[in-house]
Amino acid sequence: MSMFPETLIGGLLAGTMYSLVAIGFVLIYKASGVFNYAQGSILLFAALTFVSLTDQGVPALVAIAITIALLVLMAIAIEKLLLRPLTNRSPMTLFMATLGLSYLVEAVAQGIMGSQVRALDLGIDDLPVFVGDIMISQFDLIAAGVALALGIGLSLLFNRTRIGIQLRGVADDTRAALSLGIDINRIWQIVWAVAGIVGLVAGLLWGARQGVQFSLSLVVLKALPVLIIGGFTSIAGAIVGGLIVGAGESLAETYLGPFLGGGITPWFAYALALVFLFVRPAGLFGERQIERV
Amino acid sequence: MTTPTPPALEVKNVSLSFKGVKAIADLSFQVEAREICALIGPNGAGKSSLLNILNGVYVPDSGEIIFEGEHFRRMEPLEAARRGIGRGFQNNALFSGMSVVDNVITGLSRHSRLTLVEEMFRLPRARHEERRFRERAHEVLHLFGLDRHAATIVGTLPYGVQKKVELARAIVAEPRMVLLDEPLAGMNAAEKQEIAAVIARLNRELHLTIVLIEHDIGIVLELAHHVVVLDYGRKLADGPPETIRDNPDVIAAYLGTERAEIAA
Amino acid sequence: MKRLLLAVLLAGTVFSTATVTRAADVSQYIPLPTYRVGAYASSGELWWAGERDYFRYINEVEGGVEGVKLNYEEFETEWSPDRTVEVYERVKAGKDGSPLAFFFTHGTPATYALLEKAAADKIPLIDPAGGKTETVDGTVFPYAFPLLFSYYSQASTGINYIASKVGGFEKLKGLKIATVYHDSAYGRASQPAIDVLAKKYGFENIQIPVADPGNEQSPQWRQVREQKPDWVFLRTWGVSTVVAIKTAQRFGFPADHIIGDVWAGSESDVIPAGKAAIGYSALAPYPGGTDFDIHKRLKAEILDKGKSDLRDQKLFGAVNYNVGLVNAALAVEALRTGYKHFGARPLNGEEGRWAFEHLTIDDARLKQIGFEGLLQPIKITPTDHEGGGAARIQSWDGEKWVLKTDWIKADHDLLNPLIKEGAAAYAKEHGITPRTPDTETN
Amino acid sequence: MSEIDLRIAAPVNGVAGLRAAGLAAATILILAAPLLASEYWINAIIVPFLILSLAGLGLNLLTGYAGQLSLGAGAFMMVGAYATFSLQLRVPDLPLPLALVVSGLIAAAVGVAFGIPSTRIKGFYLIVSTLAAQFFFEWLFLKFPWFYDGNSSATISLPRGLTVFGLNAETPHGRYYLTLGAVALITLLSFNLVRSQTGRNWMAIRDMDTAAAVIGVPVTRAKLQAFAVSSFILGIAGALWAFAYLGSASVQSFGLSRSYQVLFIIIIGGLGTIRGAYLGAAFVSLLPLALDWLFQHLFSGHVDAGLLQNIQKGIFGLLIMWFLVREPEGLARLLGIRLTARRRLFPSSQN
Amino acid sequence: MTATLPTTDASPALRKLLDVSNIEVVYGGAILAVADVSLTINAGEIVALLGANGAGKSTVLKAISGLAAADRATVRRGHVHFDGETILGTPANRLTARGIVHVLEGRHVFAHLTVEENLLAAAFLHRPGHGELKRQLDDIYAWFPRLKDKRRTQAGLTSGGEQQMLAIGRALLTRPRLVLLDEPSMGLAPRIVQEIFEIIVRLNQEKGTAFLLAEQNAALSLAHAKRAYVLESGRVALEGSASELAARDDLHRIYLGYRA
Repeated sequence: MSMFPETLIGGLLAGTMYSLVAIGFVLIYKASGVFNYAQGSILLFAALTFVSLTDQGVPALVAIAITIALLVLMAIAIEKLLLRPLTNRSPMTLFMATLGLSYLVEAVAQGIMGSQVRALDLGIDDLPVFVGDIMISQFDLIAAGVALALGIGLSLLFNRTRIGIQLRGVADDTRAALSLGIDINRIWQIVWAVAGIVGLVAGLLWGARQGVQFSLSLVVLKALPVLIIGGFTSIAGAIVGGLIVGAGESLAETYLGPFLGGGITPWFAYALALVFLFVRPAGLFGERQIERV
Repeated sequence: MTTPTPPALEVKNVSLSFKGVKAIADLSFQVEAREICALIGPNGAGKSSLLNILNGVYVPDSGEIIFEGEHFRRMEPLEAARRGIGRGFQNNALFSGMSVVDNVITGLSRHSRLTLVEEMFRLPRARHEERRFRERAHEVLHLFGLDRHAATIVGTLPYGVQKKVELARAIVAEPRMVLLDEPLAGMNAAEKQEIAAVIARLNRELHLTIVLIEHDIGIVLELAHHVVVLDYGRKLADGPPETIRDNPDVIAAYLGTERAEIAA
Repeated sequence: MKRLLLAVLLAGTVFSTATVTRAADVSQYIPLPTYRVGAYASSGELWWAGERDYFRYINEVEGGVEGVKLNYEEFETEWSPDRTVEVYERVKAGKDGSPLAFFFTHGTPATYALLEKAAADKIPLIDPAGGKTETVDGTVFPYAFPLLFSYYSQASTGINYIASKVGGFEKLKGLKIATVYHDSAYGRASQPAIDVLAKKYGFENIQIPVADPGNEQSPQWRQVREQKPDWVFLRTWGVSTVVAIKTAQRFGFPADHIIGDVWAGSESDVIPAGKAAIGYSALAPYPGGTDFDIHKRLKAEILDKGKSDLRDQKLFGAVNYNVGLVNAALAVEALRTGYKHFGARPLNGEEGRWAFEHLTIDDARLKQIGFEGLLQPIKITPTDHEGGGAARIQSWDGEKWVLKTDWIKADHDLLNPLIKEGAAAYAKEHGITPRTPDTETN
Repeated sequence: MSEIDLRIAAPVNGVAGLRAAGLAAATILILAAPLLASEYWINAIIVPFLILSLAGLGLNLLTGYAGQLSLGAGAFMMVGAYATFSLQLRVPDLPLPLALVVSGLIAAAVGVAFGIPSTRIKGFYLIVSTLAAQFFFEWLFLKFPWFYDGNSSATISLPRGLTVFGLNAETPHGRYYLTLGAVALITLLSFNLVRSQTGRNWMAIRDMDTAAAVIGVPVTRAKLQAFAVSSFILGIAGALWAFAYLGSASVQSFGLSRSYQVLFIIIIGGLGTIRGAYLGAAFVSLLPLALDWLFQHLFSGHVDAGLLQNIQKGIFGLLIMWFLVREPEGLARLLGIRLTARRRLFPSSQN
Repeated sequence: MTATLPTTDASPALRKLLDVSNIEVVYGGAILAVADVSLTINAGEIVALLGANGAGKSTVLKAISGLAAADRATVRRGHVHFDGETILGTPANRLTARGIVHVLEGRHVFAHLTVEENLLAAAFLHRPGHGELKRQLDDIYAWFPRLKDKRRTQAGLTSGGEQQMLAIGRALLTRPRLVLLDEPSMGLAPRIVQEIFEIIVRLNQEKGTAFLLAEQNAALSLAHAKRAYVLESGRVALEGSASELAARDDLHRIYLGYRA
């Protein structure tokens, strides 16, 4: 039986689901230096908005358009009311602010749209696909495709569009960007909006798999080790980190779990990340800061 | 200042680069014991990076450091402090949330012999050490005329005063050598004279070896026994101040080529 | 602004305790720790709707219980045991002149956390189909009531149902039954019972844990595929149930060979799983649906009059709504028993214990109160705080739960020694002398 | 507090007298509190508030003083609670106060182990280590029955109840005095510590770690000491939380949300101040109660209960953000400004 | 303290582009970096701002360009007028759109962007069309042929001189009327510095762009500027035409510290 390759491939594919969440983090961290804990709540908000709309009979495309519009508004509000007043504050303060934000977003999402678990059918039947005797999940395959497409799409956005180039400039050197007339506040709004849209995509995929419900916001906990392995600032890192965490978790639960009584996934990813950090303190794709004194 | 003793410090063929850009290229020079050695040169010449190597903050790509006869491929920050190398920083690296006296006492850290339990319960030894440290810190503060600022949180003080606190912190542990990165920057002329006088006294009375970076060449020429000129990561000149003042390369580096022609 | 904030803070904390007592009122105080916020709100919302609708029905249509009105009040806990403990502390002295007759914990972890406090305070903890299994033994745990369906009974009923599907207990021999469980105290609570059952019937017992929250279960179900069990007993909770059902489908394990436990058998566990859940069955001490008499009464008196707590009336009759109804009914019937004995006035904790220990709801009574088929006949005694131990089996057809069986009873003869043993060990450890109930039934 | 303290502040006699009087009044109030407060206040508000303050204090030493961000406060509390349980169960001769101290030491050892990465990893990357601790211990204490003595509910409670040297502390007053004693003693010790060389080393590392290393602060040792002391205090706080407040506990009592709660306490109260932990704990434990009360009285029955709860949660989130925007240095600073403003009235106390 | 020299070639026809009067700049509410500085720049003029390290040159530039705010520095006193309008408090990015661009000390190129992307990031400011964009890039490449060779290289990997050229080229793409240039010679080999200064002068002559050069290298600056101001400890110590200042001994004193 081809247990090992199947476990590995299954894990890799599942890992791309983590990457999807991590990418949203990376965008925001890179451009605005905020470690955005609220990414999970935004993901919940996006998926819940979409499903609430389609449940009301709104066509899917219109629902997506409305959801994106709301995410853009949210991004603008966050930038104006939270980021701007908190400019130059310590990263820890910003992090705590996003924790507060996550409370607010969750409350708004559940308060307005209710807390019932909703089904989300993307029309993907999750039936097994066999390659030889290796079983692969069709859904995971599609999710991996989406993650890849998103990665490519975002890199095109960053490398080919005017906004993208300016955005990378801001990420590299805020002060220089300011001196060249780049409107940093607008860039932040755009980045948060794009991260919201990435959250929507991730929310839809995760929602299709487990129903649209509160626990969607908990997927951030899966994204953290991914980020740490890949580095906070690299989209490629987020994807590779996701693959490593997915494969590592899957292999560990299968081969290590039985010796430890199972259920080791919640901490294993963190232990793995810790090992990676010892080798590379700024993640696989992160850059080491030179200390100037 | 010629002594038969071996040099206090020898920098030997040291090179350093950041992300492929050379900051220091094959640099060698010596600092005699008990001398004031000034490093001068334009911004970006690699002076601060050199001090950081001597303190162990940066690891050189190649070369070695010989301090009091011992050879180091790299220095560890704590090791440097233990061996008596003190340090003042360019952009005030004070502990901004702490009071002046606490900043200075922190400089005595490596002399502390207390255990956590002694500190928690303020056992006699802890009280004794605390009193000793505090007295020592106040002595040094007094030296710099900082007595009245002792309890002030350092972040709220004017820049010039902060520079003095930094100097006090660098010497409180009675190092054998101090590395000072622009100790006079941002001060007015009177303050500069005052600090320069303190530095000279430290050297004369405490027999401190001092390596300092300074842009005010007037003061450097007055204060230093020995000047090393860096430019673009290389050594441009090395010698007593009188010879440096008239060195055409130095004038060129400082005033630009044309000025050199004008001056010549 | 700051001053206002401080004022609010102060006022809030002072007034929340300094409630004025009005002696004239004789309503029975019933605090409800609830979770309308957070990860478990989807089931919570419906529970409270069921409980509140029933209490309101009793108050407004039946004029209270034996004339005593019920004064219920909610406290948000987000299903956190600590916050439930805090609520308990806040309410244990009662309110508006009414003592506390019992305390609904609304969650197994909270029951565990309060077990000893409540015993010391002499306040019955009510946790139907949950709680600590050993507390079925009322001689050691006079103030804990895991009513209706303990975790051991759940395991036993599940196995009994599988036996009926495979054609008898003797056919269990050699079968493989895997339990996929939420890796928590709740998830493991059935393990001792399953061990005993496996020994008795000779099936192979495979235990597969799923770590919280359980939103990725490929390794677990790959293991299921490897081991090829004949049946899976699913003891998950919250999102892990949905993911389990979907992942089972992906790994080719048929849904109609999965038996879900009580807390893996509501609409929110199957609807998000879509087609994958068709054919999935679950133990139902609280069957879903609106085909019960009580629903007709509530519809007429509460829902149609716009008095329901249910936000979305489509969910009327959902499993979790019915959980609320049944729990409320148990409380009401226990109070009724107490009022008949002590007189129609608010009961205190000791009286509440007496009331619950003498609660009997037979078929005739079930018919009267409109719970026939929704609630099993129940008889609590001082030695048996469970009092029922049966469930029906319901199966999901893609739209609704369909009841497949009548009440299937757990194998109490087999389980009781296990419970006694556990209770005795607890008694010894805590220096409790089990009471002899016969002498104190007054 | 000490001679040195007096020398620094050099207060005018009048101020010192005022302070001493205030201190005495506060002490009397604190000791007499059980006679004034209702049992409910003690059990449900004061005791948890004190324990949360202690936890906040523990985390503040690590995060506020030594600058090491931690999301694993819950884990170290958990270790303390489970260690106390094990000691009381397996070493019955050890009196509870000593068991608490030993449990604190065990938590400290665990803290050091999970603090080792801090010698190499900085800033946000460090949260991975503390989060690993959080999830690892949630798993460990649930997975192996030895830790909870095979109890079917996987919960722990003290086998002989809360007894301090033979005295039963199970009553509200007993809990109060036990907690108060522990909190007061540890606060005093922490106060001494942050004013000692170790405390200065921590702050130096927080403010500028490279410079600290260069001037001779033993950075690695000081960081690990911070982890040890912080975990020691958190461990004791965890044990008190489990046994003096909850009565019995499980891993859920120390989940990730507990870690966040403790972090909130110090951020809202004020990083790097001892009183910040108390102010923050008061804020975090009282605000939800106050909001709850307010909403019950204003809107109950008019607005859907679920919506009401969500509004409260949203307001809590908003208040946190508002606080960070308005006063990033926390309540302690806010109060500090008030106090110094008042002190300026005494002309000679500052120059 | 301030010694004013008669500016021999001051022609009244020149239009005042920038007018800084009596500014005082404070960092973090406490540290005084600039005590009292006044200066003017006429349209199309190269002005040098000289002084030793720490004299306050960079801070003056930041106060003009609006970047002081990003360093938590505030202008506590004085005015800055550009084209006759007050610009204090205007965000840096708006000022760039209005024609003031600041080339920061240490170059600050976007290290992870290619050379061309660095240029593009600046060129987008005025939303040019595709053809226009290409024309503008070609124009910059014509000025700095070295950049064209490295257009696909990550800017962080180019040499210091190339980075300086990139920083200037990039700034020019915002179509400025005034370029604030902070220490263009810093850490560069003399030959490269010479090359950069020659380009600056040509740019000034051909495009009419005004430059304010903050430099330590006095001789070099004075050789290329028209007028100069010398700062000492946050105040203007000397001002006048470049040629006259170059001939003065005071300058030598300030720079080499000879005591008269």
